[in-house]
Amino acid sequence: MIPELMIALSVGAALFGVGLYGALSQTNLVMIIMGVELILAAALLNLVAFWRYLHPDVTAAKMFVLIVMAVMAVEMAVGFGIAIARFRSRGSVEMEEARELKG
Amino acid sequence: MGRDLALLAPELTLAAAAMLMIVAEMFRAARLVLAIGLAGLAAATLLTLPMLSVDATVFGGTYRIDLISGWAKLILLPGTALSLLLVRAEITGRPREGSVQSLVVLVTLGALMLSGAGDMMVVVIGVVLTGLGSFALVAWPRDDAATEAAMKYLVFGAVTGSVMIYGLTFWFGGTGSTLFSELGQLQGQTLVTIAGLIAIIVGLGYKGSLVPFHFWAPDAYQGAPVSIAAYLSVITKAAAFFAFAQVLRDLPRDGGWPLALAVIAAATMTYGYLAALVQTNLVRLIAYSSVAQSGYFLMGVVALGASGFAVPGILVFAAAYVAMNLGAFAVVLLAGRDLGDLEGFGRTRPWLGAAMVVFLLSLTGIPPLFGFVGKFYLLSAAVEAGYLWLAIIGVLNSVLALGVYLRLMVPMYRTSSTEHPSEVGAVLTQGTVVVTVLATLLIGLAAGILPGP
Amino acid sequence: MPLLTIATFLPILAGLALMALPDRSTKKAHTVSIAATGAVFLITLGIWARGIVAGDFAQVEEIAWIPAIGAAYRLGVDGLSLPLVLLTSLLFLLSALYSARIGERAASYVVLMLMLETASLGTFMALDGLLFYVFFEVSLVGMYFMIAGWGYEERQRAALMFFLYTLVGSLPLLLAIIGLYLGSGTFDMRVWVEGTTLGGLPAMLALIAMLVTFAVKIPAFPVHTWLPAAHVQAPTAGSVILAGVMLKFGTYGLVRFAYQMTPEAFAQAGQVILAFGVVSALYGAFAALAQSDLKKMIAYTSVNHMGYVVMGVAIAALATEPRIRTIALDGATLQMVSHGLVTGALFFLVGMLQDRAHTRGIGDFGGLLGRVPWLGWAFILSAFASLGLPGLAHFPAEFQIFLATLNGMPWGLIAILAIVVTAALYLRAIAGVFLGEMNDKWADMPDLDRREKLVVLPLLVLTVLIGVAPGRLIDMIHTTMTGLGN
Amino acid sequence: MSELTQYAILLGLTFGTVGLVLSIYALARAIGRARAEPAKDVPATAGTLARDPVWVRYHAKYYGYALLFLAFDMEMAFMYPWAVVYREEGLVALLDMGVFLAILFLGLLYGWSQGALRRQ
Amino acid sequence: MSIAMILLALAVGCYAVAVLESWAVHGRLSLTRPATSALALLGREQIMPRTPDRLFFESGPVLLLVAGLLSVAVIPLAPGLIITDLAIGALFLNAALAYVLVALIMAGWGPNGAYGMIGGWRFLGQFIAYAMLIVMPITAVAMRAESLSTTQIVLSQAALWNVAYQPIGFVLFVIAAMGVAWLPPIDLPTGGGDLAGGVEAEYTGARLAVLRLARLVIIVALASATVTFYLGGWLGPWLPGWVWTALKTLAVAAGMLALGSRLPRLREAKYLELSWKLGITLALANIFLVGVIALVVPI
Repeated sequence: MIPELMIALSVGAALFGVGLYGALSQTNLVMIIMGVELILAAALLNLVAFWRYLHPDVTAAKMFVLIVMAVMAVEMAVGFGIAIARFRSRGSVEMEEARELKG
Repeated sequence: MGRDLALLAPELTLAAAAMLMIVAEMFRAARLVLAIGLAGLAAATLLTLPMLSVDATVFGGTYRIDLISGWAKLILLPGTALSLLLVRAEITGRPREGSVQSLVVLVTLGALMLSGAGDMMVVVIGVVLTGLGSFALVAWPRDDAATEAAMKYLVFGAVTGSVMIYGLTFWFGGTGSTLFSELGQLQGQTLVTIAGLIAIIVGLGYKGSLVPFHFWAPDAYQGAPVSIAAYLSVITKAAAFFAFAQVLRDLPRDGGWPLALAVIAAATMTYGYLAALVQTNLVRLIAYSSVAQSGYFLMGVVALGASGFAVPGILVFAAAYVAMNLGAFAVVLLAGRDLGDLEGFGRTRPWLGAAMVVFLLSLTGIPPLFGFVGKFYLLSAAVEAGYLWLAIIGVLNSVLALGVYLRLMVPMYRTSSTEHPSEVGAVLTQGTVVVTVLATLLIGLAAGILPGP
Repeated sequence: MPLLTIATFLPILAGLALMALPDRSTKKAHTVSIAATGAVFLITLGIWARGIVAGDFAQVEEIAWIPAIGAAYRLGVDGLSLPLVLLTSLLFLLSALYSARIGERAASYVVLMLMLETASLGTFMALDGLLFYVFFEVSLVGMYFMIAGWGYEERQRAALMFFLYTLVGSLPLLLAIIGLYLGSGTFDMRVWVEGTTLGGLPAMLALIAMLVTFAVKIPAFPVHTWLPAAHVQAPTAGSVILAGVMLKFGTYGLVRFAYQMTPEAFAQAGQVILAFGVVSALYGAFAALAQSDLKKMIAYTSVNHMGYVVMGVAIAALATEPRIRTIALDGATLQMVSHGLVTGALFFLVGMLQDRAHTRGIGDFGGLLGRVPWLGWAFILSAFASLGLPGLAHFPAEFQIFLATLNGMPWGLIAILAIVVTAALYLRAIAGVFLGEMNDKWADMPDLDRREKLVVLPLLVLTVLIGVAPGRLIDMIHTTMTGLGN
Repeated sequence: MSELTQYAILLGLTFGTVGLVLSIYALARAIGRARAEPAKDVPATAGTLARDPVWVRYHAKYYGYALLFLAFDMEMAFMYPWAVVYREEGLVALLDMGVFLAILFLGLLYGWSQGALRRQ
Repeated sequence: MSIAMILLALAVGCYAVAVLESWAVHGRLSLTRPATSALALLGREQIMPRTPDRLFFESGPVLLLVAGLLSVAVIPLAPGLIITDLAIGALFLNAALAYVLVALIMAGWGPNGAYGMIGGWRFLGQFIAYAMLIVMPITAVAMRAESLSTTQIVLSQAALWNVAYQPIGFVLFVIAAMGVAWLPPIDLPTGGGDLAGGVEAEYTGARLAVLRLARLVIIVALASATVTFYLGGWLGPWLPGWVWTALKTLAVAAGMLALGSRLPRLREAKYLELSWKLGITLALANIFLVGVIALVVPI
């Protein structure tokens, strides 16, 4: 196995771990979205690493990267849109306070 | 290029319709928005009909025009049209009605992408397109419940979606291609296979509300307007299973994934019905019941590649599910969101009550209703794939299902003083009920028109 | 002329027509009901007249339905199903006549009734596995709503119990059907009854699934507990249909599916099945003895009579000699018909009694024979038939079953004890209700009117006829059973 | 110059900048130190001290724009590669991007019509 | 070698811009003024506001300076006279400039003072207004050059400068550049009179000096970027390339400064509205026009 690839993948895995932990442990919507962005960053790193070290001729990887970036952006946009709506109706974007719906 | 565009005619039509709807919404012409949407859906459906027997790919194999995507269109487009009517009935004249309508159509576009996906990127786009649109739809009323529902829905969606993307990168690493048709190359790379598979299960499982990724579903359905809940519960969910079919049918069956999915399927059905048994909110109850229905869908997924019934099973059950669940939600729209609202409903509104009974029996899987045909296909698929135990669990869960649905049926025929006044937009809702009830009753009998193994 | 199809779908079409009518008055509803069931009865007589053939199904009607999976609309009759078809159409006609005084939501009642008739006829005549299952389940839904809507005091609970039990029971059949289908690639029951579709473990699993389903439906001990509740709470016509027709789904299925489609597995499990039959027969009899409610008592005797049928089929599977098999199967089939007629009559009579007295307790009556002789003598005749008196309907059937048992599995004869118990309980009931000191409360109880006589008499006549001269019927049954015996 | 060297130079530039700043600070410190006097460190708030930290909510009245901005900014990720190969691809590229931009622009118009471009 | 020359040129440029700015503000041309005020700033005492966010407070100015220097790094002074000739130079410039926003928000947030914070947030609004107008015109430029390398972009203008080829883009870019460097009339974060200095309000002494220096670097970077993208970079007759670049850069800087001092300050909402409703539309039209021209004319 190519050592550089392993390093990149390890960094990616670390980013993923941090992101997932953040997304699962944070209670603030904005912080959760930040965790999600970290996970996506890990995905980006993986993609680029695989492309660079294993499949340098595959252009699809670059397109995938662009698409993932777009996903990051729109997810953030909609996330903040909803955060604002929530803020206006409730004054807080804490998940802990979201307990109205249950059964 | 020209051929690709011709094959994509339904999708392009729908996209154009969605754009026009947005334009019309700019002029606050809600009726026009609805008209354009319905016309676009109808046109797209008609354009699909001659393409049912096509088996091709476009754009370098990234998008498939095949049996699954063809039938997906036939199922999802009319389902969306009915949803539009329900939306219209529920929120006529409220602010941004047209925006909701346009979003519904856009989400359906995403659902179509999911059902035709031949490439990881298309799946990602499909998941995001359906997801983001859905969040906005749920948040539309902007009150406490809706924003809470949207927030939960979003958090789950964002986390699962990104985990899915991360996992998919490993499949890319393993095959050197983003195409699903190349997944056969994963033969032997167990670790890579599993990584991507977990990702797919997480991402699409969330969309299809499989246990344990279902937590958002009851909350989102409850917080959203009923018509939106109805829409989300059928269209995005069906699309998730079409996507499952597209992705996993090329994956070698040796990774042990059928077994893992089978376990999830069993857990999903059982948990869904058990949770539904204790609900008192009608929307939540149906939400949990639709979680359980996801488990049945998954039986088809489990059998992919091992049984000729798998793909037709998913398609047929999806068609049935769209009809009966939409119908049930339409009745809820007329009856009320609480279980108590059904008290005596069958006596004061006999026809609607009878329709509800039909939907519920169909959801249970009583022949000759449509739901039975779907379940039959799925059970056959599971048995043929060697998952007899799963089929048995599926059958046993029909019993739980009956318990759940009888909780709705029995009070409907109790005498009570609850008033059931007809509401605004009742005509459209009733129209939807009529269409769905006819589909539930008749298509089951005319199952010959459906795809077979 | 596709008589089978016409007979099957005429009732439901009549029902739909009734729903479409602008004026759905009680009178019109019952007119439609009687006319439709009457027409169906005549048509089934026509089917009878056309006759059946040995060793195969006759009058087969087939249209493609779901060609993709080899399911088709297939109907046909043979010596097993034709008697049951005739019984069905007759009982429905009589029920329609009897029900003509029901005023509460009559149109809905009639529609349900007609739907049930379609489902019942379809179940007996279907030659396609999927179609069979469809009719089988539809009957369930129809009966649920009939009990829940027009039953007595605890109808909701009874209906629910009935529904849950039989639905749970019927689901294994679905798996068995799937197994048979996957084994043969078609839903054609004519292929399945060759008995070679499945073998080994799959066959045994399928058999167990089918036995669960049919045991619930028959009902055999220990899954019979829905039956007393459902029978007691159902409206009279419902009880008649339930006992007379729908219990036969179980025994019919036992022969058609379990016995014919998985013969080897059935033979292997024969002893167990026989044991269940014997226990059911005995249990039914003793449980009936313990009842003070007339309707419940008759319901339990159904368990007893159906136990004999199970015994007959089990003996047929166990017996080595073709002759004994044929006798056992003939007896079992005849028992189904006889039970339909006799129990039908008994339920009608109890219903009539209840209409007059609004009670069903044996202890509440006394000495009624003098007051209502028609009712009394009709009941006594039916009761004697039910306990198996020679010269009445049950005798030839039970005689053949016991004869076969004697030759095949003599230990099964302990079931004869049940006959004694049955005799005792009927005599007790007759003594309690019709003999002895008259209760003044019923001093002005009217006797049967013309409509009621019209309902009961045909059954009594047939009871006697089958008891005295069962030849024609047995010949018909025999035509097919000889083939099955080999 | 290889790519890696180029980025190494940029990194060096960054560190150099930081070093420059630090040396400026050192110089300033060499010249003289601040005398500790009370109330000198009050932030510029017309003399009155805020009770809480000022890091509280600031009403971002432009969030409607911000959401649109995200969409448009993302679009640029697609446009740069496209721009580079534009002349090679010719008319098809123009049409492709035309459709893309038309949809994007539609989004802008929609946001406009819904009041996203209004002072909130 | 070239790095040192460019940094030297940058230093000179910064000083020149500082002179120009003081001329634009005070109306008197004085060559020594920037030097004296720099010395004065260094000599003045540094006050740390109470309860600051220390990390943000300290790193804001540094980051701003880094952002400015990194953007300069991809600007060619003459053929070969460039710090790093990246293949994606224009994109890198964009990326570097994005940190201006981050730096200013940090600087505004850090001191825990109301004016600074409002200044920082205002700049976020301003950023949303100008950001698209930086990148979209650059896209059009890249379309013509078929490259994102700044050297290639200059070379592509040999036949005709982009200012003539895509004048709309030029105007938009200059306006946006003024936004990036918060030059009047869009100097919202510092806001002259109404915010008591905005993000600069709490900075004193050497820190303020760094902050001001960084801004000068950014002005130079943007002016030279304008020159590179639209005014043919080093291209010009008779004189050596680097002289042309320097002259053009100073001219553009002077123009931007002069323009600003003549106009009333723009409210953030107005700026946003203008740039989204008018600016984006024009930028898209610009891209489309350039696309059509590029298809028709092979230059």
